Amino acid sequence: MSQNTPMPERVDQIVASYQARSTALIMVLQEVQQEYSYLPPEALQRISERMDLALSQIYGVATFYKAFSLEPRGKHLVSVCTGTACHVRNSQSILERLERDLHVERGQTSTDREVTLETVNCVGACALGPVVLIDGKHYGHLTVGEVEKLVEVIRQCPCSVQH
Amino acid sequence: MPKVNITVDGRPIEVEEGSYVLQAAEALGIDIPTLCFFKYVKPYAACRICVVEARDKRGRTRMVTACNYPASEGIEILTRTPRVMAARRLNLEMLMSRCASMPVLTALAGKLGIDQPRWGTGTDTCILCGLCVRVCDEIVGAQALGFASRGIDRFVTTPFEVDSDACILCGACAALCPTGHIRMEEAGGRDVVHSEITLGPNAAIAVPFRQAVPNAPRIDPDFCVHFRTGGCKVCAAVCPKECISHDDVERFEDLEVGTVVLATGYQDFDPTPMKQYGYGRLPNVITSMEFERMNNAAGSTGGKILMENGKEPGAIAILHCIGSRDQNAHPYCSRVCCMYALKFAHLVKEKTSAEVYQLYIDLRAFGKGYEEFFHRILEEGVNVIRGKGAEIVRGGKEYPEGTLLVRCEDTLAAKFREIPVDMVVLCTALEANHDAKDVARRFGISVGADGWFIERHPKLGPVSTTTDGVFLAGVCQSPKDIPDAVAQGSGAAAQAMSLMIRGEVEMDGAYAVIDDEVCSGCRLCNDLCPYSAIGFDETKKTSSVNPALCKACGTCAAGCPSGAIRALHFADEQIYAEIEGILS
Amino acid sequence: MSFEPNLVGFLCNWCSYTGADLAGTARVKYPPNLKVIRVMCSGRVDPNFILDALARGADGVLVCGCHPGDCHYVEGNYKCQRRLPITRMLVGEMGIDPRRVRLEWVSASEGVRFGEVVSEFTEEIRSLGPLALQEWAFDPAAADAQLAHQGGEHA
Amino acid sequence: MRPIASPKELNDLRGRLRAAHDPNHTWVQLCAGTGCLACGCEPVADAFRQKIRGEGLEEIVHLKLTGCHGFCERGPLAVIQPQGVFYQRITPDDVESIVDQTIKHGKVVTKLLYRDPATKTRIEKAEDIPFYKKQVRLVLRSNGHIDPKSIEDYIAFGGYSGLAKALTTMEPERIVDEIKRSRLRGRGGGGFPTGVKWETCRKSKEEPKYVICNADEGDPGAFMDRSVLEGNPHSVIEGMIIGAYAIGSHEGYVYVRHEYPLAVKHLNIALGQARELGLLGPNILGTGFAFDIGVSRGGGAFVCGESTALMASLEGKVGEPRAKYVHTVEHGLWDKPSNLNNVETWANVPLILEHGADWFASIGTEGSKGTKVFALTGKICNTGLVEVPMGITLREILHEIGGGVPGKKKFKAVQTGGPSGGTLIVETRDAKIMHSMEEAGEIAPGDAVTSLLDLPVDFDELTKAGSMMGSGGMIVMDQDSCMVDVARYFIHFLIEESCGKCLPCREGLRKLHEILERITKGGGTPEDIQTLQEISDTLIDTSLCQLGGSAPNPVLSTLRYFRDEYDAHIRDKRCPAGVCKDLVGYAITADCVGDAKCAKVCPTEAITGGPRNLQVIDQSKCIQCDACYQVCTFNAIVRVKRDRAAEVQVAARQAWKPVKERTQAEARA
Repeated sequence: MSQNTPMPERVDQIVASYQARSTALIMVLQEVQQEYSYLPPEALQRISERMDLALSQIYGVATFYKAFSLEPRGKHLVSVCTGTACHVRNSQSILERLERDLHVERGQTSTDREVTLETVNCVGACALGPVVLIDGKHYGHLTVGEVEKLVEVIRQCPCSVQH
Repeated sequence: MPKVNITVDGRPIEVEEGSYVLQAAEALGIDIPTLCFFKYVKPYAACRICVVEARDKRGRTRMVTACNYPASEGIEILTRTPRVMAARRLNLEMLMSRCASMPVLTALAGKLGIDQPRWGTGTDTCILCGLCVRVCDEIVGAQALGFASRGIDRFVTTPFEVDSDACILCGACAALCPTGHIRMEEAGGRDVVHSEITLGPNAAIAVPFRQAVPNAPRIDPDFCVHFRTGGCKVCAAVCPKECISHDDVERFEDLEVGTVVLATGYQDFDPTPMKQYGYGRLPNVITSMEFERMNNAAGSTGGKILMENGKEPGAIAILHCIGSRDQNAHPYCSRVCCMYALKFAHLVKEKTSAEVYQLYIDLRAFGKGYEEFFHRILEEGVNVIRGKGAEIVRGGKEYPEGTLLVRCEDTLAAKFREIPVDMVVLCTALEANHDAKDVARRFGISVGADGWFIERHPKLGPVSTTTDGVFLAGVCQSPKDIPDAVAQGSGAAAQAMSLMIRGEVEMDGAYAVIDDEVCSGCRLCNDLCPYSAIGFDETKKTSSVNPALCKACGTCAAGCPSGAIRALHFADEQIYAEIEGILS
Repeated sequence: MSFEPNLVGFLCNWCSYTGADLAGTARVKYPPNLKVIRVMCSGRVDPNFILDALARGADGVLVCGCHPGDCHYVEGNYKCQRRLPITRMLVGEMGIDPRRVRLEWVSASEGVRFGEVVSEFTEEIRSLGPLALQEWAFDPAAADAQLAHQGGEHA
Repeated sequence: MRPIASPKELNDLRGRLRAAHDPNHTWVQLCAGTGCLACGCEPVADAFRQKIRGEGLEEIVHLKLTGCHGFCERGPLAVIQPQGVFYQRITPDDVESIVDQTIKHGKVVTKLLYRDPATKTRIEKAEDIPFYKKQVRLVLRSNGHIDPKSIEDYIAFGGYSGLAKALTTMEPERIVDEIKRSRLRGRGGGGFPTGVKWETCRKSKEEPKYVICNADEGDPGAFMDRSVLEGNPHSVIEGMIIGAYAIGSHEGYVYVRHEYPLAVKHLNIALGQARELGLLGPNILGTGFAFDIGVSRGGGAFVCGESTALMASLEGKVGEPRAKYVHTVEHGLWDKPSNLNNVETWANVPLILEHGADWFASIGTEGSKGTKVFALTGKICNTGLVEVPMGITLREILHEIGGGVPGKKKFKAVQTGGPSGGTLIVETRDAKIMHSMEEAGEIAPGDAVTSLLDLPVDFDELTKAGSMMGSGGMIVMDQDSCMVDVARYFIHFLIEESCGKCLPCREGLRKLHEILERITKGGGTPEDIQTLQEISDTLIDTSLCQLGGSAPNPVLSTLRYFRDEYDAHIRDKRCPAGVCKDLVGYAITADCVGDAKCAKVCPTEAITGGPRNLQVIDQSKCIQCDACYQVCTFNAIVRVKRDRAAEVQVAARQAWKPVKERTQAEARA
């Protein structure tokens, strides 16, 4: 759907595509998250009206699931896999080094809105452990030393947020 | 639902299949501690404090939560095994390590035998029991609250942690919150006590006051949550006799009756317009009805005479004839004030050590034993001043804070006086109900200039009216005290009964008759009749006389421009014949 | 012998008729000229009755009722109080002296006053002299005859 | 594509498809599962396409992107058919030689063949490679062979014949019987007999009934369900249709994990194709049976793997579990009867229908029938997807199939079943472990100890030994993993994933983590062990759902087998595996050759020493970031007790000699 349709109409289109069934709430939120990389408050208000659901229930769902974020995400999304397989291959040291170099805590977005660093429990590429995703692209067999190189890749990676 | 037999701590009980084990234990008087259970919302089983051991027929035991474990045939419930107690204690200690030490937790700790929680206490005041969320959702139906986030960050909030416009300020969450984490507060930030909330959860259904007649609870639609959100109806669910229905609506009913006794009473004169007395402006200036209410044991002060600040007054002034015998208000004397004023004086003397000042114009103690009562009051040391209270002002700096000065002219001592008192009781006039005129017109009786209904005859017919079958009782006919009102009431009832007993109305032969052919429907006669005996038939467009009400005075016959009305026994031709006879 | 006025009186049953009765029992002296018609209430007195009485040779008509507020039928006398002045105006316009029609409030206990009223009214009518409307009363039969007679001339 | 109106039409179509398969054409079956995509199979595929177009071989050489072959360690990999040659670790440059030599002339490119580290010989065929030899691939049989995005491939490979047989020749009750006789048990980890579950759901009176596929697969390190959905979605769809017909349901849902976008894509394509062919929707195979499946993506919550939380999530609500006193087969989704099974369980159903219950029951052990797919990860040579018959021992899986622990490191433990419910399987005959078990009161001194590694993979056997089958994630750990840290990691994982509804789980996990964290930081006290035990018992007893109920398992099993490590942390403030940062100090030993690689990566320039000289770590600057330890190829950096680090470096200084002066033996040591 084109980017320029104003947000309220866009949300209505998404809700309508699910016939405003209240059970499709999570899917609707996922499409809004996909579109705007976060869930704007006005969108939740709109969904509450259109799907006749209490705003408190929607807010509960929006804050429960890790796939949703109420704050806008950074231009680049860096996901460090902290699944067990990667953990035993010391993904913890890579995560801590990324936090140091990118000056952003896990689960947060950098103040300059450039980078969002998040942890994910297993992306299913355990052979490559420890693995880091930058805007959806996998980087495997990492050691703490290579984190510096990784930070460069993040800086000049052209693609905007898509994951 | 089929019944099943289970045992709780070895004691057998028969319960409905699928009903929760907690209720069975309660029925047996066995106490199972709970934290997140509330009878009228669905069990949530989040606190796990109510865990018990359940042993099924095959002897397998497992730990289950009593609040939502369904009873099935033959299960044995053990509520106090070591394993159960250990689990409850540790769970509570873990909760206390996060939450501040609050009565609900320390009480439960005491019950479970924890004197010192292993990890001490924390700071949070929310124990995440979810009672608020569930009551707002299942009972109130406003769904203003909800859980947000998950795991150890889970907390209760309104969306986006800002004031929610779904909240209807009913205070149910605050009332139910076991720890006081949720408080009700005015926009200005002042804490609000539940009883003050207009929509307070103090039950929108209650007996209005102790002696209310009928002495039955009634629902106040302005405060009932159901009428705000369509939810709740807990009262209906709880009432064993199911006599609560929320869809009753006010409706008018037409009663076919032959006799009516009007006993519509009076209303209190509002002294506010009389600025000189400062009612509503000065503190502790109250009307006699308010003073009477204060003295009532079921009243707000439990019968004690107290000022607004809760202390006992040192001196009280009782001002007679406020709004009565007053050209600017009601010229008539309200008859009852003198005697209740004396009663007030007696009450003050009996209950407090306050000085009492009675300011009267003429003390009318006319009834049996009244005069003797007046003398007894004098002996009790009541200061009686013959002079109407003219004005009440605040005491100056020289008087203690809150003193009121009663300015009046003591006509016996021929002096102007300014009496410092702490409280002033205004004996306000009895005035006719604001809708007296409408009621009168509806019942075809007339109202005097002072608003009281007019009786058939001031001396000979005080309980009946010019309209047959309509009787008067009580103050609506004129101010009177209780003995007189009772007497009049009995009289009215007796006369009404006399009509009702006979079952039919005895009419004498004479009454007026309207000839439809001649009547032009000008309706001139309709207002002529003082007994509103002449009605108008919309379909035939002619007037007609109700013989039962017609007194045969003939006024209508004389007034009818087309001569359509014949007054039987005094018909026109009869009178003409008389004239012809005496002049021939 | 002086002119004896022929008076008609309409007395309301509850006050003036009882008052007249009291005057009688109290042996109150008053002229007998008044011939009385009892009506239940002064409100019953139809102005036509007064005109008919005058037309039939009454020299004066007296209407008596209860004092205002005392009426047994609450408002009957108020109605009479409104009708009588209009009747007197009507009578006046017909060339009859309005004083020949009088309205008085006599309560049941005012026997003496009733006597005075009748006496005073009789004297007043006596001073006005006979009304004797018959002379110039309209006789339809004569009028027809005269008309027929005149018709002949005009025809 | 016209909808198929009868089983006969389906067979005709299968016949036509098989006939169209020209035996002398060549197929390059390139693995395109998420694992291989991650290690770069896209460029390899492009290279193949260009090469085939360049050589004008489009007619006779076909590139087929298949699902996961299983051998992720060796990705990107491909099998050239019909020759059956297995090439691994293919780079775009190798494509040139593969096409020219193997495809054109049938010659093998030895460089790309798998070299067996033990025998050092090159192996041509996949089935001869040890990784595959011991496997019995039923659920994954067509994973490497068919294109997941083409229903024709699936049908050509025998797909939907089980469905046709079930719908047209069997009554629903008989299908339930068939599943019961096959003694198939739930692959989600619980091992509940599937037949019994179907029967209860079928018998419950309420309508409508739902059929649900749990593809949440929250356990980190487990990707079996993902590979099945990505590689062979139709097998799951067919299983669900059969299940729905047997139970009497007309509405099904697949609840897929948020982190599996590729699986959702392939599943939706497959559903579309199935509907187009009339194998799904209002009138399946012309039999009048109506059934359709909706795909619902999870929101990123591990707790939604639990059945009632999954159903809450399907209903669009917060994933909060509810008490299972009333089973979901009677009151599940929207309070209606719902039959929930795992992806692998559904994938087994068509096989049972096609080949019959007796065939299925012939595989596996007395208590556990059929095969089980495991995801072998962690410190293992052959990371990948392994499908083995029940009854095989863990030792065979780890060593013969998995190729043992890489890099001369000693095997320590393998964890199955993921964070909630997972327990450790260890070499119980190891002296230290036996001592720890004695201390924990598990065994009396001198008792015979059942070796867990030699236990057959079987629901009942493992549970009897205090371990558990689990969902299939199998994470191997070596000496470099600190067991206290592993316990802390699992508890931390569960704190983030707990729904927070019930008190024991929410507050208990917080407490457990506090204690374990304190121990890893050297603040542990002897009573902590007792407290950990008590809290674990309470969680197991009173938690509302299995997330909390089985959360203590990792703690309890690490306590049971590695009590000595806990004592080391508590008493000696020492982390034997050198993982717990606060207790560890980094020191450079005399083996240092002075290549200063460590100095380059050190973020705080704590390492000095100059080129070809003994490097030294300045303990005050070192932040224990582990960069130097990971980069040093000569194992010259050791992780010792914090206060001993300086001592080690002093000893190193005396013993250190420049490389040139070292004798041959010393250099090699």
